[in-house]
Amino acid sequence: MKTLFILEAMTTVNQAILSSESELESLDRAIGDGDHFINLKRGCAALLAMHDELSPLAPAEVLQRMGMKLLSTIGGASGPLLATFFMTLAKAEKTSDVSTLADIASAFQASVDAVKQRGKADRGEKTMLDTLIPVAETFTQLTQQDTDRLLLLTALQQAAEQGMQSTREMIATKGRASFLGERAIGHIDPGARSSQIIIHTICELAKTKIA
Amino acid sequence: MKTLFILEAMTTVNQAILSSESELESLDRAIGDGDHFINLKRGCAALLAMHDELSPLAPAEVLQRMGMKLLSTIGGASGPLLATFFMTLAKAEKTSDVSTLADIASAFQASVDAVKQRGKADRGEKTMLDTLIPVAETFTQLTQQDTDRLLLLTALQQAAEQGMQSTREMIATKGRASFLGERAIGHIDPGARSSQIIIHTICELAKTKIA
Amino acid sequence: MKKFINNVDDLLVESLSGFAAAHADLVELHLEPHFITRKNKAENKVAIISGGGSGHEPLHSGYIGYGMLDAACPGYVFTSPSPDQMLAAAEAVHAGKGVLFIVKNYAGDVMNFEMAAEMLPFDNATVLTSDDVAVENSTYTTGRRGVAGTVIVEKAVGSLAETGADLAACKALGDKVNSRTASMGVALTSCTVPAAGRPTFDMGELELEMGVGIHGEPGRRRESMRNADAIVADLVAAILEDLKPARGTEVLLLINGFAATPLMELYLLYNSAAKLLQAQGLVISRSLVGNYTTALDMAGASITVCLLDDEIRQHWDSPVHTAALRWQR
Amino acid sequence: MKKFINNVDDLLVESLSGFAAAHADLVELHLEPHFITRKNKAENKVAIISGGGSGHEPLHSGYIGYGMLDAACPGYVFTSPSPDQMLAAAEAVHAGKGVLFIVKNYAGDVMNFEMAAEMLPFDNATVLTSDDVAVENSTYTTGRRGVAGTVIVEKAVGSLAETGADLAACKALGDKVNSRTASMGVALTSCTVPAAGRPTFDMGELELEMGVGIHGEPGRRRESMRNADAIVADLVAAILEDLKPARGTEVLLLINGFAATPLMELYLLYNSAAKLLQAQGLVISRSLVGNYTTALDMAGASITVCLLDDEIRQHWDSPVHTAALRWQR
Ligand SMILES: Nc1ncnc2c1ncn2[C@@H]1O[C@H](COP(=O)(O)OP(=O)(O)O)[C@@H](O)[C@H]1O
Ligand SMILES: Nc1ncnc2c1ncn2[C@@H]1O[C@H](COP(=O)(O)OP(=O)(O)O)[C@@H](O)[C@H]1O
Ligand SMILES: [Mg+2]
Ligand SMILES: [Mg+2]
Ligand SMILES: [Mg+2]
Ligand SMILES: [Mg+2]
Repeated sequence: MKTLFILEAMTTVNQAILSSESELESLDRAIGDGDHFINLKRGCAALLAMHDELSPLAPAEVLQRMGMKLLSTIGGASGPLLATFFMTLAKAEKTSDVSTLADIASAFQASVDAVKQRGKADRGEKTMLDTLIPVAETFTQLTQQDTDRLLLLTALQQAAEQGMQSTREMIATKGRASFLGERAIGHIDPGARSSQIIIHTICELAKTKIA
Repeated sequence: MKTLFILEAMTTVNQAILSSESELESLDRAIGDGDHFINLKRGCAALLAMHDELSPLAPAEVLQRMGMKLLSTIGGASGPLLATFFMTLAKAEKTSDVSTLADIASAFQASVDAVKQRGKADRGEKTMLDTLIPVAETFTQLTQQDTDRLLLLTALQQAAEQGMQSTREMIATKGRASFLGERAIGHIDPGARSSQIIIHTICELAKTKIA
Repeated sequence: MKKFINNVDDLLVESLSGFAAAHADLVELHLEPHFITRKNKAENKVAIISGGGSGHEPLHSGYIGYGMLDAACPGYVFTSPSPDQMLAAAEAVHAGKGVLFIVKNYAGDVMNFEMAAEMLPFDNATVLTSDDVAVENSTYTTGRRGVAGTVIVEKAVGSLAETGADLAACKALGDKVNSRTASMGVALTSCTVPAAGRPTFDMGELELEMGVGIHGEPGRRRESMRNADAIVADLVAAILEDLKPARGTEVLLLINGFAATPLMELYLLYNSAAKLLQAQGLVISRSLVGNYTTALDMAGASITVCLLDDEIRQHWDSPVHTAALRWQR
Repeated sequence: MKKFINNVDDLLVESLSGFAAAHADLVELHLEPHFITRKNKAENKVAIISGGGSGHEPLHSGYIGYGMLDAACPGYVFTSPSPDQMLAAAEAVHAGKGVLFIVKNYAGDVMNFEMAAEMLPFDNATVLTSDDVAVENSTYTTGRRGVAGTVIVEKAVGSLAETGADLAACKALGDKVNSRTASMGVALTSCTVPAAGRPTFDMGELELEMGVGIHGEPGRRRESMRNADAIVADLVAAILEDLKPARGTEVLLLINGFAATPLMELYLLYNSAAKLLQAQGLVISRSLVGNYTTALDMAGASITVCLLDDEIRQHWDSPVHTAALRWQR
């Protein structure tokens, strides 16, 4: 990963989150406490404000600082989880050169595993992991098969979309929505949706770089 | 005054007050605190509950007990004022035989004077006195002129109606509405209206006894 | 109207019963006539009695106890209590040094307490509280309303009475505190009198009522919703215009919630008001923030400023042990 | 949405500033990261730190002071604070005997406090409060939510820490109180998160939400409005089904307002709940009625029952001096 790409992704993701305000807000109002959008917005704003500080740094340092910043600005359930994701990515960047797609896939997988640990959660519990886990799996599989970049990115987007959609019919067993029992059925999990938006946006951006 | 008439009046006035619920309530909501109807209703109910206790008693005793009961059940501004009215009527009954119309007129006048004193108020201050004072004056005048009973009763009703209506354009200088200044203009005073209802109802009842 | 009640007629007695049960160490409830007394009858002190319509809780029952009131007479919601209540309460708590009534200045309260005072077989005096500067105190009106400043009067007088001071001294301190205290309130919503079943006044989604009374009486003017600093600036200006305190004056600042306004917002109002007072050179040496004189379920708040002196500060600081105010004990 | 605010982004800091200014004798405010500490650093005791999303005032800042908390970490409205706040607070108040975190059981709070605990260079332990019986505690869920019972945990643990007890003892008492405490709430209206600007859920004029959470999370079921006794009967039944107290057990009864419910109604609820508990042979020996764990501007209330024993009663009764709970000092 390149710092430039990370920073560009940061800006685009911020825009994508901002333009999903009403949707994210109403998802978290329905099965949570209504603040998921605000939390993400605060985190994104804090990251954007670091842009100039980050741009000269190496990717590992960039990701680590982003994680720490998210940790101290988002709060809530999503704060430590997203922070853990970034900080694990940073660790991967630091320990080995993450250059091939397979490297990225395995760093991504490690980060998702760290999120699972932090949240004591797994697939099927109606959380952001229902987006992240299938994406990680697809990523690993398709890079092993040496798939075309464009197809890969599209497949990741599809995995995210399907994972996110799959939360609709789930009962939540982690997070705030778990207090609802059956009443959570019929609503997409806000964290699953925001993760999907982030992945979708980054993949779109990556597609423009393929040329 | 006869005990029988007083008790009959009590019952009829209760009905009249009950059927003015929404009007009295909204008048006191507009320039007071909204409880005038409830206060009167509570007072009336307490009086009605005394019916059997009162019926064997002499008028002076009946009026005195009614006054004490109103004093302890209505509360608010109207409680002590109406109680004072009844207790002064009782005093008149006790000290002299109130039998002629002129006697009643002078007892009525004395009671209105007592209310003025208790409330430190006079005509033109947008209170129940704007109903009571003109009624007392008309009563005294017409009994001095020895008017026909039916005409007298109608004249009292008219005086009450005009007095009540006159409060609409007044600024209040006593009671809760005085806090409003100019904003009280355009609203009839709730106490003026309830007094007018009471007087109107008693006069109607008295008319049926003329035959 | 959604309220936790069983039926409107029983609301008052059920609520009083709950209050008395929850604070059985402090108070005793008497019914028909309704009044509440301090648990352990004080000896050889002026009996301090207050009362008024219900719906302003914790006023007045919440202030019964050591260092404040000896008894309170709760009327029905927003309706002054009747003289028989005051007479029975006085009979129960008088302790040889007379009775001081603390009465908020409303026609109904004044007349009912006055009739009680006339019938009372003991020495008595009355302090009328009238701190609401929303009411322009022109000569032709009933005068200002008594609102949240009443709490400060009750605290100070209750403290003095505890020292064995006589009736005249208690009355004098009450009048002094009242004259040095000014309040003004603002409503964001109406209240709903339970028996009426619907809001006392209509209020648009973007309106506020500046100078509202604690019974939902309309105030000085209806305005468009503004930010907190702007609202506070108007309230503080009206209060200071009335009190005209010299720079350097020590004050007590009370931010009072009308019931439905969260503590978070009340503290924000405190922050805003404190800055303005300090900018005027005033020294805020005592503070109170919370629901102390409420207006049923109204969203809104009032600001009260009391000009302290050594005597008032001392009586504010002295020990108090009641359901709603408690310190040093 | 009508609230006393200037702008949504400044609400928290302005409110905290007002709190700190109004209680300058008790607390000190630190910003970026935000935390509030007890004024006079305690010596040689376990540091008790709590925190959580804002909007539940007086929880937790209102419980900082002698006999309760050493520090509190306020998050944004309904959003768990972040680890940097806990780390800075712990750094400021630790006094050689370790740090005990008191955390309401929500995924966000748990994870943020957990990360702080992992990074903390001192001995530490955590008490998770989970008194809300509205949540069926089946094995596959996150477990119950921590609600108003947290106040009792904080009071007891704070009292024990004041005696110089060690970290393990404080943690053990906290866990014990939590296990003996059960709560359930009901909402009559939604709350409105300021940044969202509109109610978290829609509620009909004649509906109530039984088992609501203090963030406006939906509860067990939506119901038609009923009278207070019927509502209380359901809440008390759920609580007793969980606690299964023997007849004769001594209990503390807390009626907690969610912010917009008048004291008059809370006392009526107390009256109703107390009768039911007594009918079950329970002895209500301690009571608390008021807004102690709120849900922004929600109208509603919760009932909490804590099974007392000599140890818990003693730590409940011991002196406490905070902004929101104060006695014997
Ligand atoms: N234990 C967990 N593991 C993974 N994700 C979780 C967990 N708990 C909550 N989440 C995710 O966090 C999201 C909620 O985030 P947010 O609204 O920002 O925090 P909060 O729930 O504290 O208000 C949920 O929609 C869910 O996707
Ligand atoms: N000082 C007074 N003198 C005469 N009548 C008064 C006075 N003050 C109030 N009133 C009357 O009392 C009425 C209000 O009665 P009510 O609503 O029962 O009591 P409250 O104003 O205490 O709520 C007013 O409409 C007015 O007619
Ligand atoms: Mg959320
Ligand atoms: Mg009235
Ligand atoms: Mg009234
Ligand atoms: Mg949250």
